[in-house]
Order: sequence, then C-alpha cells, then structure tokens
Amino acid sequence: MLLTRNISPEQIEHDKLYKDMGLSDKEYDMVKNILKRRPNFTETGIFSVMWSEHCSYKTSKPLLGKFPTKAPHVLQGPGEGAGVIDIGDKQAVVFKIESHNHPSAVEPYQGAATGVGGIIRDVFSMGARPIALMNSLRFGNLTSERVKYLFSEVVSGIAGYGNCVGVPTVGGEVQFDDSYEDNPLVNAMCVGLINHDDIQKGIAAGVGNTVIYAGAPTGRDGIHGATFASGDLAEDSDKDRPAVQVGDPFMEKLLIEACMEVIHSDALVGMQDMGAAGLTSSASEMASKAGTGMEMNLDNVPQRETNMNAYEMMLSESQERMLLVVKKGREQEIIDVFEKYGLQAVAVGEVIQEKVFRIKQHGEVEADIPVDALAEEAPVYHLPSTEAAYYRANQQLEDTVPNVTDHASTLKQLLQQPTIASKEWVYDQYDSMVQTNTVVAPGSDAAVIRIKEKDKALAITTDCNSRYIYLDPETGGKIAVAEAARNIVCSGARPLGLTDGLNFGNPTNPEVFWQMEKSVEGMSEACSILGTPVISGNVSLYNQSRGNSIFPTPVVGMVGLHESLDHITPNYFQSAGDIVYLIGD
Amino acid sequence: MKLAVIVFPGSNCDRDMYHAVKDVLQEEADLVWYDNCDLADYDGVLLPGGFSYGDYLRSGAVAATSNVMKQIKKQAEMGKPVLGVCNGFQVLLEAGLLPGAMLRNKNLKFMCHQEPLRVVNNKTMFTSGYGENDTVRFPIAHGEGNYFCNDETLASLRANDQIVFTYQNNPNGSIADIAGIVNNEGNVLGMMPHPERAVEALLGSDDGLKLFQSLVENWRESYVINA
Amino acid sequence: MKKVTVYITLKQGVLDPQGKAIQESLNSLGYNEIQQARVGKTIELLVEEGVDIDTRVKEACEKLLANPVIEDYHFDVEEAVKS
Amino acid sequence: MKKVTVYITLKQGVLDPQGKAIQESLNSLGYNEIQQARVGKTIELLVEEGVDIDTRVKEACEKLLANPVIEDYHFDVEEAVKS
Ligand SMILES: Nc1ncnc2c1ncn2[C@@H]1O[C@H](COP(=O)(O)OP(=O)(O)O)[C@@H](O)[C@H]1O
Repeated sequence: MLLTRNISPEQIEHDKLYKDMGLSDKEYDMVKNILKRRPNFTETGIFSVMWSEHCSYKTSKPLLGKFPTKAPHVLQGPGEGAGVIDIGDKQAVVFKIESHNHPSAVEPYQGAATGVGGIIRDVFSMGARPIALMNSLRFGNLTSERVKYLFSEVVSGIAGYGNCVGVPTVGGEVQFDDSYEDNPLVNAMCVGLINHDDIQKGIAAGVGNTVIYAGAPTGRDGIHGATFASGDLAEDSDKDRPAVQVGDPFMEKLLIEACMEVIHSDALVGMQDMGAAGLTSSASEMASKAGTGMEMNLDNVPQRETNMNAYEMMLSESQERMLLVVKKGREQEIIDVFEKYGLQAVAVGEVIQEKVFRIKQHGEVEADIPVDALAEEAPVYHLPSTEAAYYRANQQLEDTVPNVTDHASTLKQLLQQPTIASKEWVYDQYDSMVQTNTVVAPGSDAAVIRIKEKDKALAITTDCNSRYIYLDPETGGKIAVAEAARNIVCSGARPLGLTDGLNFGNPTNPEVFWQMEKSVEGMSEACSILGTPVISGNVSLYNQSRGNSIFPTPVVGMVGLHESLDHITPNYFQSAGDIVYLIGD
Repeated sequence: MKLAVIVFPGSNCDRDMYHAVKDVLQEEADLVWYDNCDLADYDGVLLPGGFSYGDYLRSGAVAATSNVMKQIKKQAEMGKPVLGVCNGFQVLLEAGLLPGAMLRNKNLKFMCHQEPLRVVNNKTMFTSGYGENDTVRFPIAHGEGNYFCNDETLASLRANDQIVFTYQNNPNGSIADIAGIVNNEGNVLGMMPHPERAVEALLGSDDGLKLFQSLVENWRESYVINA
Repeated sequence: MKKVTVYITLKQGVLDPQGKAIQESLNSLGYNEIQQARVGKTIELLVEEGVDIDTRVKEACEKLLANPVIEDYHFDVEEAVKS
Repeated sequence: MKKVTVYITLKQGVLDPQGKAIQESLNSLGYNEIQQARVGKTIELLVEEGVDIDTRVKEACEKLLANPVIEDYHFDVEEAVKS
C-alpha cells in the first residue's frame, strides 16, 4: 500500500495528485482556501470522498430541492439516515432506498449483498426495527453470458444477505434493456417500524461526550469506493477491483439486535452507520449536524489488517460498522450491550467544542479540518441542461398504432419478454415471510406487511418504467409516481410518501442533466398532487459504459397505510361469476 | 405449558416462534439467550429457524457445539419435547440428537414458498391432532434442506416410524422426500418447513396450529396423569 | 507458528449438487473433457506451537470442522510463513 | 484420465467472515492455540487426456471456477486412480 506520509502536500499540489482522488483544480483551490494551507494526503482523500457526488450530491442538490418533502405526517424528511412518517398510535414507518450499482457491476454478489446491508443499517441507525426489504433491478438483455451471470449473482447476493439477517424481502422489480448491459442497477429499499419515542438522530451533541465505534473491525475494503461510485464505469474498471467490500450478514444481524437494545438507553446521544466514506462521513456529518467538532484517535479503532495508515482507515468502507455518541461516564453500559452479542465496541474519540474534525494516529495529527467544510460547504454545481435531440425528433413523429393481427400470439410474445414474465425465479430465492407479518407476498402489485397487535398494515412497492422516462422524462416521472400510488391503492392502502432512487448517466452531458431535471419536475408535480412527500432518497450518476448512458431510471419506493386489515385487497380474481370492471381512461 | 425458545446468535425466527406460542396459542414462552441459561423450569424446548452463526462452516454446526445443547440433550433424555424447525432441525442433526445431515438444495438455491406436506406419522406428541396422511401446507424457507442419510439409517427411520412429514413435491432433493423426522423415543422432532409461519389464516395457512396444539394437549394429559 | 490446512471432501456416495452444476456449466462452456467435478473445502489454520498439533487438530475436525455423516477430512501441517 | 485439484482461496485482505466465525468457535471450544482460520474451496476435476490440461484448466478457472475479483487459485494435476 501507499506510504502516504512520504507524499508531501507540495507534491500533491505540484503533481495534481488530488485529481486521481477525484478533486478538480477548482475544488482543490477551495480546499486550500478553507484550510488556509495545503491539505496533506489524508486530508485530500477526506475532501475528495466527502465532496464526491455520492456524499455531497453536488450536482443533484439543485434538483432535489424541487421535491415536496413536508406534510403534517412527515416526522423526518430527507437528511437523516432515512425518512420517518407517522402512522398513528405513536408508531412511525421509516424507509429509504439506496443504489449499489457500480460495486454490483464489478462483483455482483458482494455488491448487491452489501447494498442490502447498507440500507438496513440506514434504517436501524434511526432506531427502527427493519421489517421489510424491496429491490429494483435493471440488467442488459439476458442474451449474454455476462448479463446472466450478473443477474443470477445479484439475486443471490440480495438473498444471501437479506435472508440471513432475517428481514423479509417482499417485492421489487426487474427490467431488462440493452442500455444496462455493462451497468446494471441494483437499488435496495428497507422499511422499518419505530415508536415515536425511539427515533434516533445521527448527531454528536454534548461537548465531552464519547464517540464509540461498534461492529466489524476496519480493513482495507472499498477504499475510495465513494469516489469510485461517482466516476465513470470505464472499461478498465477491473483494476479497481480491490475496492470491493465483502459483507457479513451474521454480524449485521447481531448489530441490529444490539442497536435495538441500545436505543432504549438514555446514555445514547446519537448513532449513525458508517456507509460510503466510512468513518469520515459518519463522524463529520454527526458533528456538523450538532454544531460541534470531533476528535478521534485512530489507534483505538479496531483494525483487521496491520499497518493501515490514516488515509486508508478514514476512507475504508468495511461493512457492518456503527458510530455512536454516548454520554460521558456511561460508556460501559453501552459497551456491555454490544459485548453480549459478541460485538466489539470501543471509545475512539470525543465530541469537542471547536468545530473541527481532528484525526490523530500514533501521536500525530493526521487531519484537522473545519467540520462544516466537509458536510455543509461542499461545492454545488448548476450544470447546463439541454432538451435532448432524440426527444425533439420523437415529438415530430406521428402517432402510430401497431397493427396486430393475431392477438393471441402477440400476447404470448409479450408474456415471454423477461421484463414482463413472472419473476418467481427471483423472489422464490428471498425469504419473504420471516417475521411472520407478510400478508401479501411478492407476486402482487404491492406487498402488504401487517403490524402486529394493531389493526393496521403497510403496503410497499417500487416502480419505474424507465422506457417511458427516456421517451418523455417529465411525463415519465409523473407516471412513475402515479404507478406506485396506484399499486398502493389497489392493495387497499392510502399512499403516505416515497423514497426515490435517481439513477442517471453522466450529468455533465447537458442532455442527461435535462433528463434528470425534467423527470424530477414530473415526479415532484405528481407527489404534490397525490400528497405523497419525498422523505428520503439516493442519487447514482455516471451510470454508463462505452459512452452510452443508461435509460434515466428514477425509481420510486412508496409506502402506504391500511387503516384496517379488512382493507387488504388481493390482486387476483376471487371466484367465478364475479363481475370485472375497468376503471379509468 | 411453558416453552423455551432458544436464541442463538443469528437465529431469526425466534420471535416468530415466540409469537406463535405466546400470542396465537396463548401458552407460556420465553425467549432464552443461548448463553448461561437454565432450562430446568421449562416443559419443552423450541429451536427456531434462522442462520445461527451465519450458517458458516455448515448450517447448525457451530450452534451444535454450544453448551446449551448439553442441557437440551438432558431435557430430551428426560422425555421433554424438543422441536427444531429449519435451522433448529439442522442444529439437532449436527448435535446428533437426530440422525442424518443436511446438504444444499439440489438446485443450489434458497427457496421460499408454501409446500404441501403429508403427515405420515400422526402418532407422535407433535402430530396427534392430524389425521394419518393428511395434507398440510407449511412455508419452507431454506437453502440447505436436502436431507441425507445412509441406507442403514433410512431403513431404521422407516422401521421405527420416525419419518413424520414428507414433501408431496420434493422441492430440495431430500432422500425419501423427508421433511421431518423424530428420534426413536418420539420426543425430538426436527423439520425443515415452518409450522410457526402457518398459525394464522391471514398469512396464508393455519395448518401449523394443530402441531402446537397437539404438543400442548399431549403435555397436559401426561402432566395430569403424572401429577 | 504452524499452518495447518484441513481438506474436507464429501464422502463417496454423497450427492454433490454443486459439483454437478459446475461440471455441467464447464461442459456447456465447451470443456467437454471434464467428466466430473466435486467440490470440497479447505480450512487453513494458524496454530501456535507447543501443543500436539496432530491430536488437537484431529479432535477439532471431529468435533466441529467435518461432519462424519457426509464428509471425510485430512490435513497437512507446515511451517507458517510470516506475511 | 487425470485428476486436477483446483484450490481456491480468498485474496489477502478480503474479509472472510466464515473463517472468523470458525476461529471464534474453535477458541470457545478450548482450542486457544488456533489464531486464525481462513476458508477456501477445492474443486476436483476428472479430465480426459489429449488436451493441454494446464492451459485449459487455467482458462476454466478464470472463466468460471474462481472469481478473480476476490479469489486466488492454483491447481495440481495427477494421474486419476480408478475408483
Ligand atoms: N427484484 C425483485 N425482488 C423481489 N420481488 C420482485 C422483484 N422483481 C419483481 N418482483 C415481484 O414480482 C412481481 C412482478 O414484478 P414485475 O414483473 O416487475 O411486475 P409489475 O410490473 O406488476 O411491478 C411483483 O410482485 C414484484 O414484487
């Protein structure tokens, strides 16, 4: 591995090493301005991950602002690990969707598995028990061996992780199209249930409080994964392969149980999972939100490998790790809970008054950065947008209706399309029933999960017809939200809100940015009209290979509430002689 | 009747089992963490499904070596009922309380859906509420449920009427369609399908209720007789 | 420090669905010369010296590492190389 | 007929949760001398003669048997014993 201490700040500037890490010249100058000096190697790495699209949303932020996010029933909108919506009886539903596209293109089993692990941590770090998983998948056509391999490994990875942690995977969607040939999409959604009193935030409040690291030790997994996820998937991405992280669902299951116990302790101040950019983002975000600073000693961080330097430790994406802030003097209570589950939990730092993020290792300061610079002051770009030429050309076309002569054979052909055919091969591999709440299992428009001891249930769906969105991003965006809402309503529930997974190509291409802009506008309008605010989401850009962008794919994950179990409506014919109605245009 | 639901690190159907016994059957039950527990006060032991120790090495293998298994053996020797479902069955096999071993499903995939089973032995304390050769529908959810044993063991399972449930459309390749077996004494039952997921019609089947009811009724009778 | 490699294989007569799947996909990729595939596993242990390694590892295999109903095992002991 | 045994191990630095669980369980069974366990797999192939075994098996490993992203492999070739 790199001997980073030998690379001086001067050399980083002179050789423009920051560019290899993902910072532009302009961004590097911003960093110098913030620090009033040149950043060292570790600091450059920290800025580059925190300012990557994945962590900072620097190009999508202006668009995300268009989403309606407020409503009386929204207890927590975008910004925390996951959004929270009130469902009455002092209970709430917590959910979010997240992509793991690039890792899955490189190592499909682990990429998909760790995607599931990550989204589950987002939900239980809020204090909620994860009660359901969904996923939204896109692959190339099933004609190439590589695509078949990706498809089957992604499904196994989702199953391998979700089944083991004991959270039912209750549905999802799969579509196949050439535009995803080299760049599959793997979006995973997790839904959790929580009592209002247990809602946790990822904040590092209270100067003097202790920062505790819990879970798996840190290894060299996925170093620079966050910037990797935001860069083009180039032909030679094979050499990025060591960036792949491996998941341990068994450890995650123990973490869930330990965290479910810890949230009831008033010694706990804040909790966040270590997702993309690991220690760096969790620590700096927690401090930034609380208006505090944090000092951390890396010597205390549990390590899986020897001789890791500060850069590697700060950027590692080892899975199944949590960061907790705990009241000073009460650390042991918390540590004991983790130990009961055989998990390591150790004090690694302290909340400080000064709003800086200070990292020490072997007695030396390895990074000293103003907290807000990392989390709040990331650059924001307003990229140019141009109406796509293909769109303009399509608008000139006359409406055509295909001439079908043999309806039966056309129907059969349609049913044979992998995108339309039954997905039983997929969902049979998922444990869709564990936790014994699944009233409507995969195979229906929306899955239905009852809430024990209450006369209530939740409906969950993921939808996005990316072909429509490609053809007309604004109308397609509306359709995606409306389809999700219809699926919820058909199951007998009232739509509550949604999480969005925005998967697009290269945003610096003005036509791609236009697709993003228009589809977000369409989705936003539909959300406002339907009263379904966006409470969380995820952005994955640069989904392309060999110069072609994927179809714009803003996935909608929607949750609805059945106010009574009697409202649950199945989506198949019940008995001969019933009358069939067709409603709508 | 008071039942212990054993929780190993990685068990994940523990709360489902507890819910079935406590909330649906309204019998007494506790979730019992595997470490440092005392089973003397319980009338029976339930080993739930899940992925104890991540199913690493072989499913059930690590849990089978834990101290609590010694106690469970002792309870079983005393004649108390022990029920292992899914991973619980795998643990019982690995611990040697039941004969045979589990292999990966023949299609190498995890599978989760309802399967019709045949009750081939309705004379056990777990199945007396069913009719002989009744068809019941239980969910299965496993990747390693392909039951295997050698010919000798199979012959003795048959000779002693130890095969309790068989699959009607063998989904995983199990020898002789075996879905569940009891020990020679009849008080230790291991089965891959999940009766605890089949106790509420709302969730698709309540065919599993009779299994738990049989257990409770037989225990009550023997308790009354012994008392 | 010694490195012990335990080799665990399925007993003759025990069906190996994974091996069979591998053989079939090798054949379908054109490796028709491959007539059989059987899958086993290895467990590499780093063992401190000062114990009777043979006896201890044998015992560990029987207690935990191998399942005698379906598996055979054997192991090698060598000097561990510092990494 | 030749017997080829392919040994597949996880690359250095790749997390091996299975190995870790095995090590911990060995330790808790009293085998405290065992400091590390890493799990790998073996695939035993029966290969007809008449092909360039080394090249073909190497190719098969890279195409199918090993996952180069996280695994290393090597193999031995020996005479197959009639069974
Ligand atoms: N990736 C997946 N994971 C789990 N369930 C899936 C997945 N893909 C599809 N399903 C399930 O299969 C059923 C049909 O899916 P799909 O063909 O996409 O139908 P629809 O167009 O009605 O959404 C749905 O119930 C869905 O939940």
